[in-house]
Amino acid sequence: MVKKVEHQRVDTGTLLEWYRSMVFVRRFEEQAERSFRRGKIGGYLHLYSGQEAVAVGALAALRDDDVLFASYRDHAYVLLRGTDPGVVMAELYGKATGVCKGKGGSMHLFDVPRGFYGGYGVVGGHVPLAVGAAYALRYEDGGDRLCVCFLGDGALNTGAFHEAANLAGLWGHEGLCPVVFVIENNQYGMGTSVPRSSAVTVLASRFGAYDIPNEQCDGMDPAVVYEVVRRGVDEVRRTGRPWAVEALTYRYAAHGAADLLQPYREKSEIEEWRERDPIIRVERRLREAGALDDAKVDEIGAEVDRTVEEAVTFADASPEPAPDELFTDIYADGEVRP
Amino acid sequence: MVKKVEHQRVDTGTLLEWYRSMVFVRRFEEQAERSFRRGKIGGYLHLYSGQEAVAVGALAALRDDDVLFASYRDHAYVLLRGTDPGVVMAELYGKATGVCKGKGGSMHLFDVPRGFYGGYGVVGGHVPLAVGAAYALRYEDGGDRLCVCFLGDGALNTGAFHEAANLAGLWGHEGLCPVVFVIENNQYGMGTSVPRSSAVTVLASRFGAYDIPNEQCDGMDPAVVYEVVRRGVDEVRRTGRPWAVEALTYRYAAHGAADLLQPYREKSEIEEWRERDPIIRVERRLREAGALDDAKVDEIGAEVDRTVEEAVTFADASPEPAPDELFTDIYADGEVRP
Amino acid sequence: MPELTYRDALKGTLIEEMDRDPRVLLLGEDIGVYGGTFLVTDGLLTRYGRKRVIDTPISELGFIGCGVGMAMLGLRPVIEVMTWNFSLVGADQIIQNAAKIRYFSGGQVGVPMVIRGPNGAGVQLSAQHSQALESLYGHFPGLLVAAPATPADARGLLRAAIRGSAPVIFLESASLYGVRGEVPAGEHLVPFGCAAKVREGRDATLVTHGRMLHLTLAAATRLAADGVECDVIDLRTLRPLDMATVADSVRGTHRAVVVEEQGAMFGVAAEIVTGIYERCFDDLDAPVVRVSGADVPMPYARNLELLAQPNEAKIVEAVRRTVA
Amino acid sequence: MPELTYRDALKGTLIEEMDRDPRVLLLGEDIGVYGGTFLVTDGLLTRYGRKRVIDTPISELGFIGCGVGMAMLGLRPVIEVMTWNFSLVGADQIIQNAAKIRYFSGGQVGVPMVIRGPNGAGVQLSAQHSQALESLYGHFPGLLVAAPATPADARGLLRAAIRGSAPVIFLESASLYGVRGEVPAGEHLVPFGCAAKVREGRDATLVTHGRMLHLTLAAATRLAADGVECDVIDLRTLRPLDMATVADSVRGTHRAVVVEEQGAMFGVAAEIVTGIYERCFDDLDAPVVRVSGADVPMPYARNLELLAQPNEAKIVEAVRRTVA
Ligand SMILES: Cc1ncc(C[n+]2csc(CCOP(=O)(O)OP(=O)(O)O)c2C)c(N)n1
Ligand SMILES: Cc1ncc(C[n+]2csc(CCOP(=O)(O)OP(=O)(O)O)c2C)c(N)n1
Ligand SMILES: [Mg+2]
Ligand SMILES: [Mg+2]
Repeated sequence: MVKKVEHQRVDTGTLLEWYRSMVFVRRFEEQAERSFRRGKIGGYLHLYSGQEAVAVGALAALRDDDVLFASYRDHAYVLLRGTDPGVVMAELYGKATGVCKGKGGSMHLFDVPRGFYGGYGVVGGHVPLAVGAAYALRYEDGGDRLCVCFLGDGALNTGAFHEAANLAGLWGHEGLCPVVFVIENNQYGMGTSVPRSSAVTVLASRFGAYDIPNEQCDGMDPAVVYEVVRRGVDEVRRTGRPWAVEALTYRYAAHGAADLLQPYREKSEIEEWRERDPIIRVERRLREAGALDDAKVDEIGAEVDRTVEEAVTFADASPEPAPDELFTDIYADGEVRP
Repeated sequence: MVKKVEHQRVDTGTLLEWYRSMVFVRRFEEQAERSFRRGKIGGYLHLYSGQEAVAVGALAALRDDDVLFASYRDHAYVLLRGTDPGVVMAELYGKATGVCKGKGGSMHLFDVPRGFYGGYGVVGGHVPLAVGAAYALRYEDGGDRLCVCFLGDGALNTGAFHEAANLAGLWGHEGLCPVVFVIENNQYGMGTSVPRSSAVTVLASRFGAYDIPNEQCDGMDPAVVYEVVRRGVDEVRRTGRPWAVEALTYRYAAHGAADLLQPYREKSEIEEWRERDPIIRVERRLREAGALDDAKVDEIGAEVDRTVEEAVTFADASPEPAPDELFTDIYADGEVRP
Repeated sequence: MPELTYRDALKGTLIEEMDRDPRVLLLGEDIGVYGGTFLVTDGLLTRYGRKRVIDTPISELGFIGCGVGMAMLGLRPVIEVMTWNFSLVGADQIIQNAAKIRYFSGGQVGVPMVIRGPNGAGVQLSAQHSQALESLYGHFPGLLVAAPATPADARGLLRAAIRGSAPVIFLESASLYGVRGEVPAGEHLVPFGCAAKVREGRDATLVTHGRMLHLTLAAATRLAADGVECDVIDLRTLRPLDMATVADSVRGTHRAVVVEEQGAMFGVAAEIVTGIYERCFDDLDAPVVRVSGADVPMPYARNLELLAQPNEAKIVEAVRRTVA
Repeated sequence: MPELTYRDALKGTLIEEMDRDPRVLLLGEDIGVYGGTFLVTDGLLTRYGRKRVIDTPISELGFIGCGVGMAMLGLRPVIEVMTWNFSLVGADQIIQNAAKIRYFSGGQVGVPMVIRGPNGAGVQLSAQHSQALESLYGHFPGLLVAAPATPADARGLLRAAIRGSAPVIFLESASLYGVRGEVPAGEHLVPFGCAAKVREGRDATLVTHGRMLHLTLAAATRLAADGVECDVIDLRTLRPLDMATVADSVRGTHRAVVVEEQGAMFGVAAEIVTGIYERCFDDLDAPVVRVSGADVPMPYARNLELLAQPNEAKIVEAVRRTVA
């Protein structure tokens, strides 16, 4: 579970935990890709590598009773909310022990007890859900929980986003829509760059059309993301009004693990962004602060690898879903007489 | 057919013709309502009364080879493009002589030879059509025709609008989308006022999110609408980029002729807007200019009434569609072997 | 039993369920200040306030999706679509989210939600406003589909829908809102998946639902006058679909006619006809006949519109053919 | 005849039609720079330029609607939906505008447009990405629906679709793009509404379309080994639906099995089964059997996904039951 910040100061200890979290997410994704290549994971697999600072910084600013919605690129959020890596990997493996019993897979992770209400596969389709969920959180008076909606740059071009954002703006006027929109602008929707898909390229600015306060921030530094999101979160919690942040970040891997060609971008562009890699940046900062040295780096790496290996072992050893699972969870038990 | 302006000056003669056009549209709608009450017209009937200045001013700024798309509140556009009032009334009457053979009715008027590509019943649903049509007009090089899309305030809250506006902005960057958006902000979408349906109330401002230049104007004065739209039209024709205007106007009648109650607004509000009635305003101006007196007013009224009566007579006398028309126009002739 | 209109049966049930359970709330276009296009929610804004009776912008995809999110967080939204035609812009939220979230979340969260409004043709509303969509939504597992034909069933099925735990497609009809009928008082509840035999006969089985029930009953009466007695079965819900009741009847009559408002191609009757043959192949003395709407976009002209729709005469004619 | 993959048959036909008619243009997500998710349009951006090969934002409702507007103005857009699952956000433009404009404009303007992309399940794409939607779109008059199963038909039907004057729902399959087959060269064109008898037999008629054809043919071969000879009919288009060819066959075999990828409830097979009984009631010696996908949202786990889908064994078993 990602380290929360005490008395709103990002001290070295916290930063070190975030470093560990980012390394963990990175290694988990690298392992997922290896498992995909070995045929252990099927379907679509969307890796988060490069974007770790966004999830780590944003989730650090949340409370455990806040709720989250995201797209199919959703591994990091559940891992950082504290879901056991084994049951996450087991879901990717399509096993009965998976967090969704193997029925959802990589794109549809859920951990409702931890407030993660799912990864969704239709671009933009989860945004209305998040807005409705936010309304529900203020439906009973006195509540101060909020809802965070992670969405990609491409999702802003969908009607679902537009209609939901307008509803959020309207309900926000009555203090009934505590939703935080976190746009992860990783520069591309599959092979289409932001300038080729959005008529305006400062995506945060689009929220002006819905009377939703918004800002842009560096999405490659968890401390920056945290500071910005924390301010936003405090405001949203207090006012019950929506707020949006566009985090400028980058996807290192192909859109999906199955995509081999990437004719839409230059290797050099990837290299440039890698120089701003959040893990390397935080590592450097921690070394300067004397909180990290080669030995510690290796130690953390080894620890994290062990966790990931254990997750794989668990997933591998887990059974497939029982055949009759095919027909369960379509309706609540007893809802429909067979 | 609405009078075009020579050498871009709205002289008294032109204004007089516009006055005549507005009176004509008003009387046509009043007759349509009477026919509806008598059961001659069925289904939904959406009257334009109060908004005449928008259609008259905007259409006066267009060329005969420009194309138009609109919602179901569409009588004025075809009448002002010069469609025979008889075939328009016949369509409302569901007769074989109707402009759409009686198959479309009030909400779906079309006069393709005059560039009117239809009235549409799904709110916002025609906006993508207009954007695609605009692209088609620039598809072959050298074209300088443009497309006008009339839409209501309520339509701006639909995903169809958002997705189409973003596409217009993008294609406009390449000079490939000569579309003019005319938002007829008549203050309500059925019973819902703009502040209760849109998070921002200056609707023109929404177009900023799509990099589309936009302005607001008084929609109760045809000369004002004309001046603003003419500037916009010149720009769009020259650049191939979209442009939007929000015309502030008002709907006098109920949303549809079938709606009896209007609990959402005060009679006094309707009265206030009626004081800005475009017909009365233009009449006053023409009287001041000595171009109009009681006699002339009566003469025009009588002329217009005669035209409307002839339309009714024609519609009444026209036959119903032949039964086999039920199965024609689903596909082009010969497209599908029975 | 009190006599109520279909409209008042719906409204009364909404009030009872909202009084009973504070988690029940309403969303839709013009359901509050305006009172609902068909006045089903008239007065409820004053009674329950803006938080529970939400007037929405014209954003079906948005507010249906918001309803899904509200339901996931424990509320019980009842959403009005002004007509089901407009649900097509919101279909993705119904089909991709509402119907499937319970499944792909491995049962972690459900979507207890009702989407209600008039389905099918009105009078001269032309092609975009005159569609019956039961087979479209009926196809997707995870959804439930109800189509009450009477005030009593409107009340009983709406209550079951609101108290249930699944997303429900609740298909009303503009032409039924004014229809009066006896309605059991109290906690009258009609479980999903139970068709009703509303008329007894031995010569043929007529199967239908929703608005078509009334035409079918009129036809049955007319036929009875000539000595042709029909079982008339009102399916009431299309998912679950109670084919057992239909099959029982057909085993007795050996003949069946299925009446639907939809066009025949991939319409609702095709599934029912197929289901009958799957259960009663050896019992049938004549082919099962479909009486369907014409396979055309609905025209505006009244004479064409009438030609396009099923009516008493067409049903009578079909039954005569099967019993001949 | 040259051997081509289904993908190259589609791509080659697009090239030929774009070379032939400058009004033909392509729209879709990642069809240009990226070359298309399934590489059907690979290289066409370089060949025809940005004006004719348009990479769109993620806006199905918007760009399908734009395609309708382009078609109304005389262009012939061929739109790629990355998969048909995503067409659900654009369904309103297809059902309310594309299908009906010719009708409610009284024939003043048509919508010559093709919407193409993979339909049905892939491998472990789970519930939101694994739907077969033929019955959903097949229901609406004004649309045409094609589902080519072979490279030859992909070529012939796509050409007919592009040259036609109606909006066409063109259903491909991710699992077919790599399939090779002989493809007639030149202006090979397959008219809509003509099913193909792809195998001759006397014992039973197997009716199917699209991806399922290959499983059905495999089953037929297996059955032949035990002396059960089947007519196999590939419908090729679902609207128009060539029931005459199906009925001819059933009159000879007296038995029929209909294979579909969709779940059975209100799926495509129900219409075909009903159509068979409407034409062949007295010819049938056994009930017509449906082999359908499971009536569930598609699960992710491979073992469950396989259980949910039709396969050779299920088809063989169904045929054995009917001929028993
Ligand atoms: C409505 C819809 N259209 C198309 C797709 C196919 N698709 C999957 S992901 C994706 C790109 C999304 O880009 P973005 O929102 O920026 O998220 P990212 O993948 O960059 O995290 C597309 C087009 C989809 N899932 N849903
Ligand atoms: C998608 C959709 N939802 C709901 C409706 C029902 N409806 C018809 S007109 C209308 C109001 C439209 O308001 P506006 O866009 O301002 O146009 P106006 O009627 O004021 O000219 C509504 C909600 C519809 N036709 N389409
Ligand atoms: Mg992106
Ligand atoms: Mg309005």
